[in-house]
This record gives sequence, structure tokens and C-alpha cells, in this order.
Amino acid sequence: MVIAATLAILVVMVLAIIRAVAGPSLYDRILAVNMFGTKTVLLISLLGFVMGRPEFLDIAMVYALINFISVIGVLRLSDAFNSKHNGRVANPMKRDS
Amino acid sequence: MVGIALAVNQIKDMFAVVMLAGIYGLVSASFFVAMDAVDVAFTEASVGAGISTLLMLTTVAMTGRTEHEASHKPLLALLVVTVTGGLLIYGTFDMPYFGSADAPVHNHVAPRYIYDSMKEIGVPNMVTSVLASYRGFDTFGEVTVIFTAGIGVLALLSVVRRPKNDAAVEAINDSMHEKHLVLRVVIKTMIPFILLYAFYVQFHGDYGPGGGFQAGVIFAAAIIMYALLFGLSAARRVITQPVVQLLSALGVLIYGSVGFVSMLNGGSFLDYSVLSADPIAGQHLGILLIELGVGLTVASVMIIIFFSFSARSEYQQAKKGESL
Amino acid sequence: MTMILGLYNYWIVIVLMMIGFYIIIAHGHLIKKIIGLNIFQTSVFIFYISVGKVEGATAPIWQEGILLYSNPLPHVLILTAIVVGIATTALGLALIVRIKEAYGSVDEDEIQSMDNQDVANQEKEHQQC
Amino acid sequence: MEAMLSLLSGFFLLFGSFLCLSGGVGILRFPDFYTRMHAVGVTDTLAAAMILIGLMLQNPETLVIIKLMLILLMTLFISPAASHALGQAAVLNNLSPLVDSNIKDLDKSTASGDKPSKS
Repeated sequence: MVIAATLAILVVMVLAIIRAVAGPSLYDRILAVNMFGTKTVLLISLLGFVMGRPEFLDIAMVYALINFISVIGVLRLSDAFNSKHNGRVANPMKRDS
Repeated sequence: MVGIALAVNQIKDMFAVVMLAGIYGLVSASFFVAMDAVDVAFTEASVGAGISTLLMLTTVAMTGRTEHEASHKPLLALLVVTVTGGLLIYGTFDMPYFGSADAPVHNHVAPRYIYDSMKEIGVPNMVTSVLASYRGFDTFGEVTVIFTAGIGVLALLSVVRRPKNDAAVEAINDSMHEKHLVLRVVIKTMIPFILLYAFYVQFHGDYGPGGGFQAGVIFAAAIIMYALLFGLSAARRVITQPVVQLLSALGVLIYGSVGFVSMLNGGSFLDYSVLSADPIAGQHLGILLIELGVGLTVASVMIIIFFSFSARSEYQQAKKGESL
Repeated sequence: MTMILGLYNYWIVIVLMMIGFYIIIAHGHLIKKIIGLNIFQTSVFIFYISVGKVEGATAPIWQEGILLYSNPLPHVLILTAIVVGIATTALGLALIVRIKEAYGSVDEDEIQSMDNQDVANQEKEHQQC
Repeated sequence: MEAMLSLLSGFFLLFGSFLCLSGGVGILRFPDFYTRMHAVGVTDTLAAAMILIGLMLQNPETLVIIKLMLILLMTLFISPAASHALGQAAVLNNLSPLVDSNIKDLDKSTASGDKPSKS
């Protein structure tokens, strides 16, 4: 059963990669990367059980954290992008209100 | 993985390329888990997928997104690559088969590491014992390299004169303030646990996967997360620049002085057995101290690198704001 | 057939390495070069780790009752190499940022042509003197 | 008891993988960003929870169960927060949702009011 779940997650990871490669907008890619990260967390915990040494869940935990951090970083920097290109007008208005 | 690498080759939008590089790091880390290299996967998870993606994104944000069409035909490059690859594949025919236990790599020093380290060092995680004790001198070199890289980044990117006009920067910070209220609350509650977890990784490295390198990166990641959401100046108030610089040097100093103390006690450089009356207790003490030094250096160098990158980008934006 | 099954890990490594190599030499964009360098680097990591793997063994963390472990030595080497790799990558990226500030471009060809122009200008001034 | 536990864990694992798969198909086949996000955001958290609970039922060791619970807790925290931030960033940066020609005939305000609630 564990192996079946591992296979399913591998398939989903491939799908996420396809979306990340194809994704037309930036946010599609971020979404795919985020999903890929969650699936990696699951995959690693499953792999620990498949290999019979489930003590290594620490790695999965680090993954969950790092994935979150990178998503936040990407969001913040994409904000920086957009404000550089078109946000010069939008941001001061927001501060006035 | 090959597919991702090919896609990286083809896509022109740098942002997408960097995202794909992040996924690439994730895939390779899962591969390391499948290959039994849990410590390596740990490191790759925290470094390859997190920090390097962030740094690259910062750089891309500073340098622009698009790539120009190559001006010359890449035929020559393709030829070189094919020839080299062909030669390398020809070379693999003499290599031992994958997973075979009698390959030459497994016959020289590895059996001693595997079977005697429990008696000699008393640490269940062989990777830690090899890293910190058998090959301690090597690791000392690596830590020094990291320290030097931190100095290099600082020298290249440090901002001497801080321009007064920070309007553009503050606008972004303000917009983050308004937009990501949920994120801020969630992260505020999570940061203490992440720091605690970093300490767990640091001191549990003897018994499970983990150690100074990984703990340092996780600690730095927590600080970086804070800096991302609350602005660089807020993070600078938590950990000031001189403190990080001091800590990064202190880590290397701790490492080196452990070596010297063991020399003064009559052993050779970095021979921890003489640190205490009982050799195994001495090894334990030595490994603990050394991992502490490594963790300090790695964490503070990562923070230095990130701080200087984002300070530089703020500086650039502020300068642009002045010139406009 | 046994040869294919026995050696495929090296071939994957070589393909990855060559892709990284190709990105380094064929692309002008400096950040892309760094990413190519990273791919190259990862292929070397994979090579080491797959060499250290022993069939039927588990991770090298001592536990009661397990006798067969994978080789811990490559793990140690690669572990430090990854952290050093990120440090050097950061240094490279810092250089790129400075190049962008100095030249206004991160494309190798453009930088080259600017340099050539500078040299030509200097020579002209030299002749005029 | 033993058989019961393994049966239960098998059920959880299968359900989790099914959810994962449907999320994967969703991210690949749906037409625009917001629907994709709907597919992923809804299935992701539950799938992770299901698989982790399934694993918890597999192993009686306390430390492993505690670690799994920690991961589960973190996923429950992180995953919705990340999707929220992502969706909000997309809306604020004027990524317009794809509106089907059939929906266009309806009242505009209901169509635009529906979209954000999905994320």
C-alpha cells in the first residue's frame, strides 16, 4: 500500500513538473513548485517507510519549512518585479489611502 | 532530471529558469534519500532548494528577466559536448556496476569508518564521525572556504553610503505589510519553532541525520524569512551586521582552537581523544564543539550573504528613485 | 543487458553533466551560466552518491542488528561540497550584480564588445598623443 | 486489532493518493490559474493529512508518530497560508481569470464575486 502511494505521488510530481515547464504565467509556476514541494515532503516520508528506516522524517520536516520559505521569497521578489515595472503609480496611491 | 535540465537550456525567461532550478534541487534531494544519503539530502534540501533559489531570484530581480537570442550558432559547442560525452561514456565501460558491494571505493577506508567508528568515536551517525573526526582537517578547510566566500560577498556588495531616499523600498515594504497579513501572523508564530528545530538538528547530529552545516542553514533560513516579510531594516535590528560578522569569525576560531587545545594536550591537531580522560568522551566533546563552530559560521555567512544581496538591491532601487 | 542495468547511473550522470557543460559554453547570459554550473555540480554529486550506494544496504547510521551500510565517505565529501557550492555560487552572483552595475548588461557578448570598444578608444587616444 | 490497523492505514493511504492524483490532473488540465489553484489548494492539504495519518497507523513507535504529527501540523499551517498568499498576489497583480463565454452572459458581478471565494 505504501508503495502504491509512492507511485501515485511520483506520477503527480511528473504532472507538476509539466505544469511548471509549460505554465504560461509566473503564478502557475510558483503554484507548481509549491505543490511539488508538498509532494516531495510526502514522498520522503513514504520512502522512509519503504526502506524500513522511518527515523529519517527530519528531512521531510526541513522540506516543509524550506518549501514555505522559498514560496514566500518568490512572492516577495515577484512583488518587487511588478512594482519595478508598473507599480510606481500604484504604490503611492495605496499609501495615501 | 534530464528533462528539467533540457528545459532550463531552452527557456529564455530567467524567472522560469530559476524556478525550474529550484525543482531540480528538490528532485536531486529525493534522489539522495533513495540512495541512502540522508545527510546529503538534508543539506541539499535546505541549501539547494531554499537558499540558492532565493539568491538567484534576488540576482534576477536586479539584472532583468529576459535573455537575448544567442548571436552565434551553437554548433561548435554542441560538437564539443557530444565528443566529451562520448569519451566519458566510453570510459564508463570499465566502471564497477551500480550497487555492487565489491567496488574499489568500498574497500580502502570505508570498512574502518563503518565498523570501527562506533568503537573509536562512539557516535552512531557515521557521516558525522567521519566529517568531524576522521576528516576533521578537511572540514576545517571547507569552513574556511565558506568564511572566505562570506568575506568576498561582503567586499563586493557592501553598501558604503546609504542614500536618504528610501521611498521605493518603503513602498514595497508597506505593500507587503498590507497584503500579507495572514502570512505575517503565521510566520510570527512559526519562527521560534524553526529556531528551536535548528538547535535540535545541531545537537542531534550525532545520532541522526543533521549537524552543523544543516543547522546553520536552517537557522539562517528562519532569519531570512523574517527579513523577507518584515523588511531588511527590521531584521537588521534583530541581528546587527557587526554581530553576524563577529559570529562568522568566531565559528572558525572555535574550530581552530579546538584543534590547538588538543595539540596542547599532547595529541595531534584536531585529535579529540586527548580532550578528556576517556577518549570516547573526548571525541564527543570535540565533535560537539566543532559542530558548534561549523553551525555558527555557516549560519552567519548565509545571513551575511542574504543581507548584502538584499541591501544592494534596496540601494539600487533607492538610487533609481533619486535619479528619476 | 546487464551492462545497461549496471552502468545506467553513470550515463545519466554524463548526460546531466554534458547538459550543464553545454549551458555554460553556449549561453551568453551570466546567470544562466551559473545555473549550468550548478547542474554540472549536481551531476558530480549524483556520481559520488551513486558510487557510494551498496545494493541492499541502508543509510550509514549505526543501529542494532543492521550489518550492511552504504559507504559514508562520499556522503561526507558531498555534504561539505554542497555548502561550499552555495557559497561559491553566492560569490559568483555577487560578481554578476557588480558587472550589471558597471556595464548595464549581463550578456557575455555585449560585455565583450564594450571591452573591445574601450580598448580601441584607448588606443586611439594613445595615437593622438 | 493489527489487521484492523493495517486496513485502516491502507484506506487512508489510498484515499490520499487518489486526492493527490486528482490534484495533479487538475493542475495539468484546468484552463487558467485560478481553477488550477482551486484544484491544488483544496486537495493538497487533505491529501497530505490522509497520507500522514495512514503512515502514523503503520508504525507503533512513539517518536516516529510524534515526528509525523509535527509534519502534519506544519503542513496544516503552511499549505493554506501559502495558497492564500499566492492567490492574493495573483489578484493584486491583475492576473485576470479566464471567463468562459457562457458565463459572460450572466451578471458580471456574480462572476467576479465567485472567483476569489474559490481560492
